[in-house]
Amino acid sequence: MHTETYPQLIPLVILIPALGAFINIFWGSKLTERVSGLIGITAAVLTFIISVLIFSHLNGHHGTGSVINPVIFQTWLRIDSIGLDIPWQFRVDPLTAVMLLVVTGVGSLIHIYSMGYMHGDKKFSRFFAYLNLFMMFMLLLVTSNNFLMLFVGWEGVGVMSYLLIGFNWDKGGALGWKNSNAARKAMIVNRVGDFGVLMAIFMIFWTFGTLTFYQPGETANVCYAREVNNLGACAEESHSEGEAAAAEGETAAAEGDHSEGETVAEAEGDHSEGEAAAAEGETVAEAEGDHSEGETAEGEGDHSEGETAAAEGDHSEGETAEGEGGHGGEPVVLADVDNSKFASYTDLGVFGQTAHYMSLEEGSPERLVQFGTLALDFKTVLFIIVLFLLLGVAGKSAQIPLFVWLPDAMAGPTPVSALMHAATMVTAGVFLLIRSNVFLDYVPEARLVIAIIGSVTALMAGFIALGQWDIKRVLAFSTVSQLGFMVAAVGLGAYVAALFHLATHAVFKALLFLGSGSVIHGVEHGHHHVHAHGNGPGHGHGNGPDDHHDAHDEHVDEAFDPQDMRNMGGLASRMPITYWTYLFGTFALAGLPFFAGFWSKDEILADAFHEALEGHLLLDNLAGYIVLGLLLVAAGFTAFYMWRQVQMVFHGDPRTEAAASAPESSAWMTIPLLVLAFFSFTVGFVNVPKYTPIFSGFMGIQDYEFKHFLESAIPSVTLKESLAFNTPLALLAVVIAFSAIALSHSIYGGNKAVQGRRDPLHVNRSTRQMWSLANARLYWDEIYFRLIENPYNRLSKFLYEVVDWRFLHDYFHDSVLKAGYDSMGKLLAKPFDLGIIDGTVNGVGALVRLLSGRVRVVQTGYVRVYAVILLLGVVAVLLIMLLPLLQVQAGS
Amino acid sequence: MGVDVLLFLVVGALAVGCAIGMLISDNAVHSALFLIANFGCVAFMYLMLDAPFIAMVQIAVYAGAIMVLFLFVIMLLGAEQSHDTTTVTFRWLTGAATILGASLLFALGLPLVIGGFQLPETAGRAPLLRVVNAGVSLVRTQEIAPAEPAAAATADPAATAEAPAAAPAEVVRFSGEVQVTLTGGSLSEPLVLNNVPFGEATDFFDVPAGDYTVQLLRQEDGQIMAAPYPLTLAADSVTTLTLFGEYDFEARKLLKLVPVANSLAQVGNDEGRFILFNAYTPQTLSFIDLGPDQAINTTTRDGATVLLDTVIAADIAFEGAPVTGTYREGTYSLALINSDLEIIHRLDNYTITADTEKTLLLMPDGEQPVPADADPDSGGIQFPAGFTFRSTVLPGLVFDTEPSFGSPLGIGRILFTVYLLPVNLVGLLLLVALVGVIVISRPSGEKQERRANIRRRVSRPLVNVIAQQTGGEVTTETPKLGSGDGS
Amino acid sequence: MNVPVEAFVILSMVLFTLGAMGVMLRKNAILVFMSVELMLNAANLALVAFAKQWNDIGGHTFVFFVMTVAAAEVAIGLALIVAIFRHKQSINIDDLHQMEG
Amino acid sequence: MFEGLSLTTIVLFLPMVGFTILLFLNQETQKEQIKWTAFGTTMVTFFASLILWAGFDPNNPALQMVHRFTWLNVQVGNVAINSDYYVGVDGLSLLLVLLTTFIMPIATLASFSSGVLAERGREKLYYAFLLLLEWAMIGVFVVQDLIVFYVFWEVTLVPMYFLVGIWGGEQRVYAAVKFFLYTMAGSILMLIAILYVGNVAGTFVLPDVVARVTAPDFSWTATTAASASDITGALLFFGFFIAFAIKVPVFPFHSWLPDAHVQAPTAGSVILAGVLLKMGTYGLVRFNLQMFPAESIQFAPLIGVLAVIGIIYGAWVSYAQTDVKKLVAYSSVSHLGFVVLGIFSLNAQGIQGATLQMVNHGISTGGLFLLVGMLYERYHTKDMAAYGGIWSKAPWFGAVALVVALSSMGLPGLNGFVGEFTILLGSVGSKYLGFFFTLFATLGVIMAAVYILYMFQRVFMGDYKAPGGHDGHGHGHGHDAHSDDNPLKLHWNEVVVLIPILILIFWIGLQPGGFFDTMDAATNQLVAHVEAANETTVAGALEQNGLTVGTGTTTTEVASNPGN
Repeated sequence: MHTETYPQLIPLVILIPALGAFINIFWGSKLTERVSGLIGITAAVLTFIISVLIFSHLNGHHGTGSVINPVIFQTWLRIDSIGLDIPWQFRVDPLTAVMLLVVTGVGSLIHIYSMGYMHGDKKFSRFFAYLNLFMMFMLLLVTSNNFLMLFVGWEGVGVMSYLLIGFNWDKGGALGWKNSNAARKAMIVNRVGDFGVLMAIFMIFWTFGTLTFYQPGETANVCYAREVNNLGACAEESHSEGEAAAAEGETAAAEGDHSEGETVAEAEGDHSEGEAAAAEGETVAEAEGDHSEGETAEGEGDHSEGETAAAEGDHSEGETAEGEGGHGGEPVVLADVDNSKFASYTDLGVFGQTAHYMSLEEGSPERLVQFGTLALDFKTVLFIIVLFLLLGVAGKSAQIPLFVWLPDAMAGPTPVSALMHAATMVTAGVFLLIRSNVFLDYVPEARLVIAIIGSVTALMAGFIALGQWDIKRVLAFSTVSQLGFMVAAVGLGAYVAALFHLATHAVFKALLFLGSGSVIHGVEHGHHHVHAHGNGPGHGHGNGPDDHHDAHDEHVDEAFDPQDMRNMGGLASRMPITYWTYLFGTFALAGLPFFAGFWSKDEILADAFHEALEGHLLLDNLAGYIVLGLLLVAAGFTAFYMWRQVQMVFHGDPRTEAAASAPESSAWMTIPLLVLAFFSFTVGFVNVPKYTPIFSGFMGIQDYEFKHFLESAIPSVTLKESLAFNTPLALLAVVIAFSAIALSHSIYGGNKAVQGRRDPLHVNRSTRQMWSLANARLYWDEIYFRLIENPYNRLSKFLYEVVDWRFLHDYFHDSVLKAGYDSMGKLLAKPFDLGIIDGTVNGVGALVRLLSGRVRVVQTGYVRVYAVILLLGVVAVLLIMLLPLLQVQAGS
Repeated sequence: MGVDVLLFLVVGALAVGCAIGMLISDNAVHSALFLIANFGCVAFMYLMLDAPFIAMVQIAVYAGAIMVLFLFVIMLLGAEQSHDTTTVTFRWLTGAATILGASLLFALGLPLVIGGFQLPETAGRAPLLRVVNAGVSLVRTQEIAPAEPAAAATADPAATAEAPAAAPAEVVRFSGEVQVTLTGGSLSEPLVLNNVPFGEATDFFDVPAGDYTVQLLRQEDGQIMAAPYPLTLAADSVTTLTLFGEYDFEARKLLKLVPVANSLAQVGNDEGRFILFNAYTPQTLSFIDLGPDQAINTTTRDGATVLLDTVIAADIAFEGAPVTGTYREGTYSLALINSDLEIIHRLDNYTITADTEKTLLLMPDGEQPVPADADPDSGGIQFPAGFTFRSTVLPGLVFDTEPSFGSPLGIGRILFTVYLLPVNLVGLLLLVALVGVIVISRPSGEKQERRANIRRRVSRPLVNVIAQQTGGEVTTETPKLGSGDGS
Repeated sequence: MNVPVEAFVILSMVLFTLGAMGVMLRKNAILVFMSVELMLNAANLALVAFAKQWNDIGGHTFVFFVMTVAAAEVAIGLALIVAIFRHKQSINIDDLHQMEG
Repeated sequence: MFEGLSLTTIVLFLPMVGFTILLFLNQETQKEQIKWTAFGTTMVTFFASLILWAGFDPNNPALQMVHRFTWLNVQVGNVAINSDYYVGVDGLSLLLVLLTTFIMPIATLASFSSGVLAERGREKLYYAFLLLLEWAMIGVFVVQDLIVFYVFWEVTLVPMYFLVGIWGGEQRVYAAVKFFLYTMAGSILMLIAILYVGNVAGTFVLPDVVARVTAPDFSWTATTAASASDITGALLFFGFFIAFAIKVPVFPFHSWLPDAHVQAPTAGSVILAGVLLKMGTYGLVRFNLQMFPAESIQFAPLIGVLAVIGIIYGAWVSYAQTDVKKLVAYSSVSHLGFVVLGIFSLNAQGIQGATLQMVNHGISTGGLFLLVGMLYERYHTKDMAAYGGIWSKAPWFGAVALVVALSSMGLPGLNGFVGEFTILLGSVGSKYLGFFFTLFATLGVIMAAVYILYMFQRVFMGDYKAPGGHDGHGHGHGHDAHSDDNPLKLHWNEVVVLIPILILIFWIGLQPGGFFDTMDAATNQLVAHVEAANETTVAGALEQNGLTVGTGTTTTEVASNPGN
């Protein structure tokens, strides 16, 4: 199957995890642990393979992204009369490819890891079902071609995090309740974020008339497309504010380009034979537990088996295939390169239209956006949209106001934390920002806000991480901090740096989480081992699946928290693989030279520095300096708390028997650790900047490979000349890192952290204040509770009891209506009813008796009297009849 | 003062007297007799009012049957000494009675007084009129000046209109349709009879009685053909207006109208009546029954031929007044003969039905141009041989034989046709009354025993006879009225 | 015959009134009946008079009906009187006043 | 009378056929037959309405399958009353008829296993009332004549009054009476309005009235010319509006709803929530918008505010509930607040979204009530404190409840979201409501999540509490027919009842196209009709209300939103 048709496989990416989940949900209880696990893993690995295929296609062809329509469920929200048409559409372009790789790669590893980790859990199949569903939603989010489909993935991921965080809700008593509370909190905070995205979506729709990113056949980065097809360079005009002049230079230059791949693939009968044959039968069924009557492509089942056979063993994701794609193919016409083939700009996608509007000069009526009664300039509308998006990102990627849910989310099982709260889900926010980079390009003020929030979050999270005892909570705050880095990078306009850091962070943070998972696993084992020693071996390992689980709450009956670093120590010798891989992760995170973290973090710092120096606007310079300062401090914190963690967990001697007898985790868990460790070292080399002393050109690695790859998706990338390797800045970063580690070593080295379960910093008077603040997480939770949760509850109770029930229901209904009605009734009854009506009736009766008394006398009984009366009557009648005659007579 | 008025007064006074007598006399028998006399006077009144049958019945039923019954009962109950008992109640009753009587009189009399004593006189039956167009005439073609309106034609029915002198250019026989207009009388607008065809008659239609003038016009061009002709129609009369041709050239008289009026009187019992017009030949005709041999049989008696067949109607003069004749009903062969006994026209096996009146119009047939050489003043015009005779039998008026007013026949007819139901009901009523009388006056057996001990005080042996029959014991002293010791 | 019809009507009126007076004044039941007969007769007279006036035979038929009814009435009335007499031995209508109101 | 008989009349009178059959069945001996005839009739009606949908031509905005004959044409004094039996289906009403016929079989089937019915007996009466109710409801949706509409509108009250009154909860009589009187009071105003309209327009047939109303020189006060101060139109508008508002219920009039819902039997509250509330909103669309376009425009902002308050107030109050049925009841207030907001955004998205949201609300809230009913069957109390950890014992029950809860919360991909999204989209771009309406309305989305998840957590998560209460007073539920191994095991009819709801939730969620097409043409015609009245009065109305008309009322070639 030649590479052109790989993008066709995109719908499979959604379908396969859905099918896996479907099987696990319905037949999970029947399948054994191993089988359902394998199904989950095959689904994940299959998607990974497809992602690799797509990546290789895009990498080789310099092809700009293409829009793929699903075979079956093409239209979703369609009201023809008013032009509302939001289809299920996929967007395959380098940005998607990178995210696909990250999500599926890390996802597959975590699937494998959780085979081991969740071993023995009675809801094993359900866990895998949820993981697959999560993968499906995340991929839906990543590959969508319009905001609404993205939003479906966005909320879907939110729901899956709700289910996964609350996975252990059925633990008895308070622990179960804490889990479900954490899940509910996560969901609600996410919903607050979703509120922002929803509002942004409304405004986008009313501004552009459509929500689609790129219409089929539209090119994202016109300048790149021209260069690649050597159709003459873009009109190089000063891109001071970073306005991508991409779209306005519609000069026509005819030249061939082999981008027929990108043409719309609506044509159902795509002629890809072999594995893509599944395309015919596939259906996009992204709803989890989809037992809807829609044809769930039973045929799919057999297809996937065939696939896995090929990739079963090596699941080596075949390193980023650098090979140069062939340049052959017929000439590309300029028209379909620079979007002029679309009749009017309104046919373009959202980003194309933005470019057009921004090209109009300020204040022209064209730029006026009409909102019902409101009319705003396009730029202000864009600004509001970006702010709303930022609110959404803050909710999802745990930035300053809405990050509170992430630490609590650690209540979920560790693979969940690793997958969702380190690698994939939390990056969705950053992905959204990167995806809508065209918006950000045109509103520097908005980017400033983003940068500030990002960097402040990084610093704040780093600081809090210093004071945490729970191994996962430290990592959680470190994730928040690193996300802060990414958001800051996006704020600076360094999208590539942000994406690169996202990728590397996903790898080594997943590594750290899985490492911590295996540590916790080990400690638990140790604890049980020790604890169970007393009452016979039987109790030990296999039975009672749930207690085997990582009960990680302080006041669990055994009052032993396997996750609390104070109960660990000296595990290096016990769990070598975990130790070493963990070290790799720590070095990568700390940004020691030549580890992944170093390259990506340095990239961000370099961009910040560059922005500080050459930023055209005052804003940019200022932004640059602030961000650089904050990020450097944050980097320092990062290195410090990571080393603190390594010290407390691995070095020194074990502080509890559990730690002493913690066994190394099973193969299922260690292999992914090794793989991740390998990658956390090598993935950095993807984006080596120019002229780096050793590595530029090392082993045939071109510099800025990653950036070149992304150029076709992100317009502003081609404009900025790629920065040279900024040695002084790099040195500074390295120095900070090493000094932080040294400091941390000095404080926590050699069992110093042991004294009476109190952190040395806490002990040391000068830093006590600082440390307790960090430990208490800057009192965020308390603030939240007092400012939002409590008033909300009290007000709701007040509204219900007082306003609704007592006022509306009782007072208004009973006293006003009913009382009024009753009183009116009484009023009417007494005077009116008795007095008047009865009076009249009785009166008539009396009158009749009176009269009849008189008349009775007439009946004498004598016939003659009757005769007289009769005659009297006759005479009377006659006279009456004659009356008219008389009158006539009298009258005439 | 007419004799009848005088008669009326006498009998009326007698009646009132008897009535008063009846009221006053205290002996029941006397008052009964007075009543009988009263009935007699009333019967006489009926005779004056053309109600002979009712009078007889009055005498028979009222005076005869009812009063006899009264007398019988009076005698039966011995109630003739109706002496007033002591308990005279209601002293005020007599006063009230008189007042009431007076007011009754007043109430009844009032309308008469107000009405002014005159009642609209009897409205006889509306007169019937029919027009027959036998108009064979010679008409000049050029314009004939219309006759000046017959202002003066009031009294003399046969007033002839002076036509202006215009030389006849060319004589043409006219036998087309005629328009007759009737004006005057109590008609609000003129009665117009359009296109009365030649040789036909219109139907009978009733016209309110009164004096009219008849205007004759030719239908196609509305040319006046005759002078306006005055006509009076009396109630209960049937008038047939016949239009005849007229030949007097010099006088330029064109047409004359001959009204034939005859009363609605019935034809004799089983006889049919004929009315004959001769508009055909100047000779006088007569209408005879040829008898079974269907030929004229004549004998000569003292030199003159004598017609043996029965003559229904004789000497029907040309355009003269119509002649009527009546003949028994049956089928005969009739014939019209002229003065020298030649049969002009035969009507073989012609049936005559009783109580019908037929009109026989003898006319030339069709439209024959009068030869130019016709000699205008040859005295009577001899029609050329080419003429054929046509007799058209016009539909007669069928009279229902009107029985005389008030006769038993009349009443009977009405009673048993229109009032059949009431008669039966009344018959039933009488039957019921009969039964009722028997039941009421029959002394019931058991009631009798129960009251055996009650002395019956009946003075007359007749009473005793009843008592014996009914089982009560016989008493001798006279019954005291009024002091009944009723149980 | 030119006696105006009004004369007959007046006569019948007078007779009728006399009859009515009779009914009211006389105490003897039989006499009451006789005055009723007189009233009926007066009515007949008026009927016939008008029949002549309107030349309508209907008047006569009606007189017949009146007569028959009168006959029936007399029969029944006298039967009653006989029955009452047998009972009360007196036909003075004043005695018959048990049906007091 | 019978010529021109159309399918609509057949669908309308099918329930009556069932009703009559029921009359002849014997209450004691033939309990089974009664149940199955009732269910059979409702199914037959459902299939008939499906045929109706199949036969319906979506791009013809006019009334279809019309059956019309004049049944009242009398001249009383100088007043001519002519009203026809005029029945027809168009885009707006077809979906609601389908919803009615869809909900009824479910309600009937659900009451097969209803404990209250078994306990209080009189099944025949119960099912007869159900069929009568169905007949009246379909009547309300298909009838086009004002008088006949009013008749059907009142008839729906009677069966529901008895359903709640006889088979309801503890204070059922109080609730039934209150429900009856509230709606009756409202509809009195409507009656007056109907009579006035009938009199002025000379006829009671809606299309004719509408035609007359839109005539240029028409004014409600037959005598005086239409002056700015002429408030008759407004009074009439509010005559209708209040009657429908009480039924919807819009914010201030809603205090009957919690009582009615809490006390109604399961089937009763499913129907009450599923269909009866929609009669109010349908009335708004059918009568208020069509007959009083100018007034609708004039009062759109006011009603919009009420709707938004309803959304937020409903959501907020339901969070404080302990009685789960009352929680769902208040959630209906919130959901229907969305519908009213959609209707009065007076643009195509808004109205279509509103109509679809009516159907969605019917399904998801109907589903919620079914689930709550099933819990009540087992726990015999509606207090959430008595429930707990049900998901652990009844996984399927929990899963279905999760899906239904998410759908009612408005999770994208499920049916709730499609409706809400379209409504909010419509309200943003509406010329009469504005951006801030949407802002606050969308807050409702968050609060919906709050109370739904709170309910889900309290009922389905946490420690398992067996039926009969865990706090010791658990007197043996002797009669508990299903107290076999797992008290929460669903009966066959309960499962069968839930499946169609799930199917529809996903179907509308993923492929709402079919539904939107059905009502597309009719809604456009309605919007055009309202717009027509806009040109004439909007300037005046807006000035009157002190709203400044947007800068460029003339739609310049601006990034104009595509057809608001």
